[in-house]
Amino acid sequence: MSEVRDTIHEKDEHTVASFGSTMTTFAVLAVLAVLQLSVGFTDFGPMKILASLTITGVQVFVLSVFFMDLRQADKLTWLCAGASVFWVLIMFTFTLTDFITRHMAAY
Amino acid sequence: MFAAIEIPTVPPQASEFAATYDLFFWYITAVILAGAGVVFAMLIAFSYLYARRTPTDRTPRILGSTKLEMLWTGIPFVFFMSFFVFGFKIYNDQLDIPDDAPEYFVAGKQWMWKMQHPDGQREINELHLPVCDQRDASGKLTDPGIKMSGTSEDVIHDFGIPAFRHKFDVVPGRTITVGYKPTLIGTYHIFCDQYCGQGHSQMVGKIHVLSKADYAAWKEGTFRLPGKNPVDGSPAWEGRKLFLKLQCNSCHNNEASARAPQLSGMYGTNRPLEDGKLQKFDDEYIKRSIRNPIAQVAAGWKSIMPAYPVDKVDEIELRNLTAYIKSLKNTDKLPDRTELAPAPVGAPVQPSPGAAAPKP
Amino acid sequence: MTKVPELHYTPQMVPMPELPPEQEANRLHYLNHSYGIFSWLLTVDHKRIGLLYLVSASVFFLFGGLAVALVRLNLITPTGAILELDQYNKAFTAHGTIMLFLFLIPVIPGVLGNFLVPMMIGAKDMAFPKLNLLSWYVWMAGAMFFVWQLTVGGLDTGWTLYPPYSSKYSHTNVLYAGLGIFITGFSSILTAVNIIATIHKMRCPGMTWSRLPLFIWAMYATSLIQLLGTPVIAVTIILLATEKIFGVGIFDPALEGDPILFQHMFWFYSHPAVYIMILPGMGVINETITCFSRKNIFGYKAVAWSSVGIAVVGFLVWGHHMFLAGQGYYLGLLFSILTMLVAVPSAIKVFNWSATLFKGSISFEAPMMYTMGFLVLFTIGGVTGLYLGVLGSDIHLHDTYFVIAHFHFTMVGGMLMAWLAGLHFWWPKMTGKMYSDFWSRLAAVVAIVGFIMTFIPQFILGYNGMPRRYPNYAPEFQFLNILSTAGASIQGIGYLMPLFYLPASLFLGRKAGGNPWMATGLEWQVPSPPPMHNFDSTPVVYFGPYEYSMPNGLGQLEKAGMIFSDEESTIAHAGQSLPEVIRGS
Amino acid sequence: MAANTMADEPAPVAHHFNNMLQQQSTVRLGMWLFLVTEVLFFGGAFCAYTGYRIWFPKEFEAGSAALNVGIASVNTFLLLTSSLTCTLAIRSAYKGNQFGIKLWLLATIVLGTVFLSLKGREYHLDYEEGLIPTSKRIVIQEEQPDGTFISKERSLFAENVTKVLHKEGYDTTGVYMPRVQLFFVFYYVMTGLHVLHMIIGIGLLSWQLILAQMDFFRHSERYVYIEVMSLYWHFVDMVWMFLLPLLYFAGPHTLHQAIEQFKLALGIASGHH
Repeated sequence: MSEVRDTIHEKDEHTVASFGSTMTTFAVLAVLAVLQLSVGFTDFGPMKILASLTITGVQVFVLSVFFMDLRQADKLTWLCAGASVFWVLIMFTFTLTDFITRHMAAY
Repeated sequence: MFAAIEIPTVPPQASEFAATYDLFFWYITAVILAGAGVVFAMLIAFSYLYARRTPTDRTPRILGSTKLEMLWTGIPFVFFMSFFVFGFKIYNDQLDIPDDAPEYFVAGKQWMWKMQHPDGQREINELHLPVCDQRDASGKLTDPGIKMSGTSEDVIHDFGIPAFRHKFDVVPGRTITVGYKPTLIGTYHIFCDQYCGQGHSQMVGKIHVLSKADYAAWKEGTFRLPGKNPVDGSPAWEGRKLFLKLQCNSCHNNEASARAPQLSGMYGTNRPLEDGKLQKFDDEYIKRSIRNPIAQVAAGWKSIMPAYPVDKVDEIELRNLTAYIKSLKNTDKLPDRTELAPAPVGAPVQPSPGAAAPKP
Repeated sequence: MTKVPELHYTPQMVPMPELPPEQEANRLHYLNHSYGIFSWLLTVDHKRIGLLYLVSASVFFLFGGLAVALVRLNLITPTGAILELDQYNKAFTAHGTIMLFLFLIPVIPGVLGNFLVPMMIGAKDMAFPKLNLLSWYVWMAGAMFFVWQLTVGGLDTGWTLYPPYSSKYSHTNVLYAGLGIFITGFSSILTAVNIIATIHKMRCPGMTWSRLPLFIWAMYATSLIQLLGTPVIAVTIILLATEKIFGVGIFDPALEGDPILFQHMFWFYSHPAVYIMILPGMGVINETITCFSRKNIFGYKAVAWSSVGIAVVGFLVWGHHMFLAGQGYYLGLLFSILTMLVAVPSAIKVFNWSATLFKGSISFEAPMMYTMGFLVLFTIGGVTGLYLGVLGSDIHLHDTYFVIAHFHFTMVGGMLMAWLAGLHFWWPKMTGKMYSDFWSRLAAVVAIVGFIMTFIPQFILGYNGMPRRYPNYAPEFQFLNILSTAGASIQGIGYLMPLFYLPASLFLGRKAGGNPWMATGLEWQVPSPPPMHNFDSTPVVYFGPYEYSMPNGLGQLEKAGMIFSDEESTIAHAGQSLPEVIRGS
Repeated sequence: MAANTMADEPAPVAHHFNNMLQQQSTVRLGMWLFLVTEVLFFGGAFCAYTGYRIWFPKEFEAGSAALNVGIASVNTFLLLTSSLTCTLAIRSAYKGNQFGIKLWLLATIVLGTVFLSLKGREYHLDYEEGLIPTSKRIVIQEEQPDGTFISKERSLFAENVTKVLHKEGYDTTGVYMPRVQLFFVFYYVMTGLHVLHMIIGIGLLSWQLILAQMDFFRHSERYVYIEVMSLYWHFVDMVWMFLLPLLYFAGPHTLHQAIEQFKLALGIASGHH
């Protein structure tokens, strides 16, 4: 009956990444960081912020998927990551809507 | 105290909006009473019918009914949406204000309301308004009513008039404009509805809606000032006095050595700025240039003008200065730098040569 | 196996405990396995921590009540009967902050959540017992800051702390209070982490998501909000404190800041926070209403998902607190329509609860009285909320007593009633003793009557335009205010009565037995007070949480719901076909 | 490899768990849930920042131009490397390599500390340049065209930041200083919170190091504790990835300038003017 009596928990069994892949991840991140700096040191005008934030996005993705092991995480963990991003987006969307549209018409 | 117990039931409908509002209010009330009535009826009926008779009552195993749940998801939703639509409509209507409506001004500060009439007449905690009574054949109100612009000098306040079913937050650093169409002659409350500190509950006033004739008479009664000062009381005039008091004319003048740009005849034109852009010379630009001169410096001039924050020039004075600069036509000269501020109301009219003009 | 007695009972004649008295007397349970102050202050047992919360939350409830007593007394005369202006401001601020941050938010997750979540899902303890204790200490630390700022002169900004008043013009203890909010917030985050982890990872065999008691669903939704909302108020407080301490502008328009930004960030937390307060209450109602009407909940899925729905949509409507604050026109439009959406799930719940009573066998012990109170008052509170969520109708009612009446109907009429219902429902389980039936019913009636008398007049006051937070008011409002104060004092008596008969029951009360209400929840299938680790052996669940109407009575019910030591009978009943289900009638 | 043989015997499971897998996944979930709140926490600050940046782009770029990007650039790589080392620490724990655990944890702590000390140096430089938001006002003598002097009251901060910007050769016409001050408030609040999180992170790392010293990780199943701690550390790194472009690179900078500033920070400045 041990099968029956095993409590319910969403299983997520992890192993650690191989030394090679860890170093590869690091290399990728380092390259991105260099890219980030070079963007920072050149003048793209308004495009600069877009470019640098895109790079940041990629960095964060790589870091969370490989270093933070979302790679082998279960749905629940992805849900956590997703939810946090989603709720930050909610906050940004509404608040910034106000900042952008308030001058057009406000009560 | 209890001799004549006064029980407020419905506040007076003193404005056009109040009538619309109450219609909407009672519509919602009717709907929710019906809705809540259904629930209460269920509760009472079931509590009576199905009260436990014997300790061993059997109960049927009812898990729910998709149909019913759809029903009581759908019906409330429809009504809620009707609330939203109706509510949005009246909200929207009270937001479009006729352009020809005269603009009154209110500035909140801890803990008083400073009001100003379009012609510069000021009041504290009281506001006299003319009633709107021009109606067309269909009985629809054709009076433009009044504009009410509000801002605050310190914290957030809220200018509320229950009899008009209306209120709006007055926020420091911003001016918000709403419209009233008072329809019922009488005296009503002004409340501050946004908590603003110790004197919050003292920040109340009265709004007097007068017939047009009375309004004019009231003006007459309070408007003639002692002494022979030719005060016309308009914001522009108030602004001119301020212009001299602050000695704007020591730089903004018509002399060859003027250290600041010409102001007359500028309103509405596009002026080049030092960063090469063109800037429309409008109210906003004037106000900004007084509060924060170096933000947009006119081409060809050094930014030597000091900034005038709210403690130097309060909101109403800022508005008056703007009105004055607005009023300057190409033809009229700016006061030259030797001209002094006029003596205050009530002071000897011809200042003796020795006496310097009162400095702020 | 726990033997469930036959149905012949009323709370006056609760069946004797299952074990023979001499064994029962020296049975080890969570209350008597160790004694001494440290066995409580250093315990990691979720049940004892629950009681720690119970004691402290009740004390703070008294504080808050005291503050509002001053407020109501002062409002007897139009010019303020007993308090100076700023004393009044401090009194209502104290009432607001204490009731919200030290009572409404922590009480049900802290007490019932801690005590019941592991038991209801068949776990031995919370996922992180030490963290659980820590969060109580953190909460107490935060609470101490509130108490401290009260003793050194109080706070006069209102619980909303709007700048620039709070940051620049108020010279009261904004910083201490802010620190208090920050720290208690941290504690509620820890509790939320604990509860979510427990629900996800510690459920006993057979306890699938569709078999979770609805209280668990509600707690899950609540913790979700605490997790996602609280950090934002934390950072907002930090920004406010920075502005206040260093005199630099963040929200101060004189220094290029934007006061409305604060309101956005504040309400991003504080609007969902009202769902933090009400959702656990809804969860309790699910348990009591099914038990006292001997019925399955009507529409399990709808009720469960409406909790989650409220939690999510609740984050999309904060701007309806700011319709008149000068926020963008289009934003107001958006928030108004979303507010209409969030009203729907609550409506669904109310209808489902009422329908649950249909064809039930309803008995009216104290928990059910409070539940009925909840249904009536919360309905009124809910529908009056519609006025305030609609752009047009909010213009007149915004910041008047109408708002006060509305949210007291939901917070007190809803949440507090639910809390008392829950407390009375699970008190026998927590203490093993049954309180006086008469006094408990009386208290419920008194509280509900007093409540209605207090807050109905305030609706009229609000519609007539009496603004909130006014120590002095226009004379024509006096009569209704006196009425309201009178009601408040009756209400107060109603809330004080449990303070006497509940503790008294510890000494005078009859033994409650394992399952005095004949309830189906897992927590009821162990003797009360429960053993140290809740269950001697991991229970196995085969049916839904509310099988009150199984054929041939509780004999089968008990096998149906929860099985203990002998697995054979479990397995035997596992395959058995359920009686027919009336669905889509 | 004594560690391995010891790792073979199963680790004791906490009383309220059924098995090690359940315990591990619960611990992991707990940390992830906590990180969700952390994201919202910083999200709030970033939201406020973005709003003002939309309103005052010019001033925010000016403010950013006055920052020391040299230190920031170096710090970026320090933090990145520390992420690598603490990942390697997990690996060693998983493999039951006790020495590896201590080595990599120590490396991470050292990198973190260097980051903090550089950051401290940066704050110190800002302080010396007077880039501290304040409500202080000073009176300055200003020469008029006609040669006379009149005294004017100016904000201390405005004067200092103008000086710095002119030194950097940045044109401050039309830049409204109170808004620049707003930028600096956000700069200090956000980096301050980040620093605070790093200090906590280093605390966690040191705690793990002590545990390792006490041979707590002899059961390789316990690698999960290092893992969740590293999750937190990675998150702190992630925050920095946003701070860098939003605060430091909002305004114009050049590599040369960065190098000069870094030299200045180390006190080996070569005529930085």
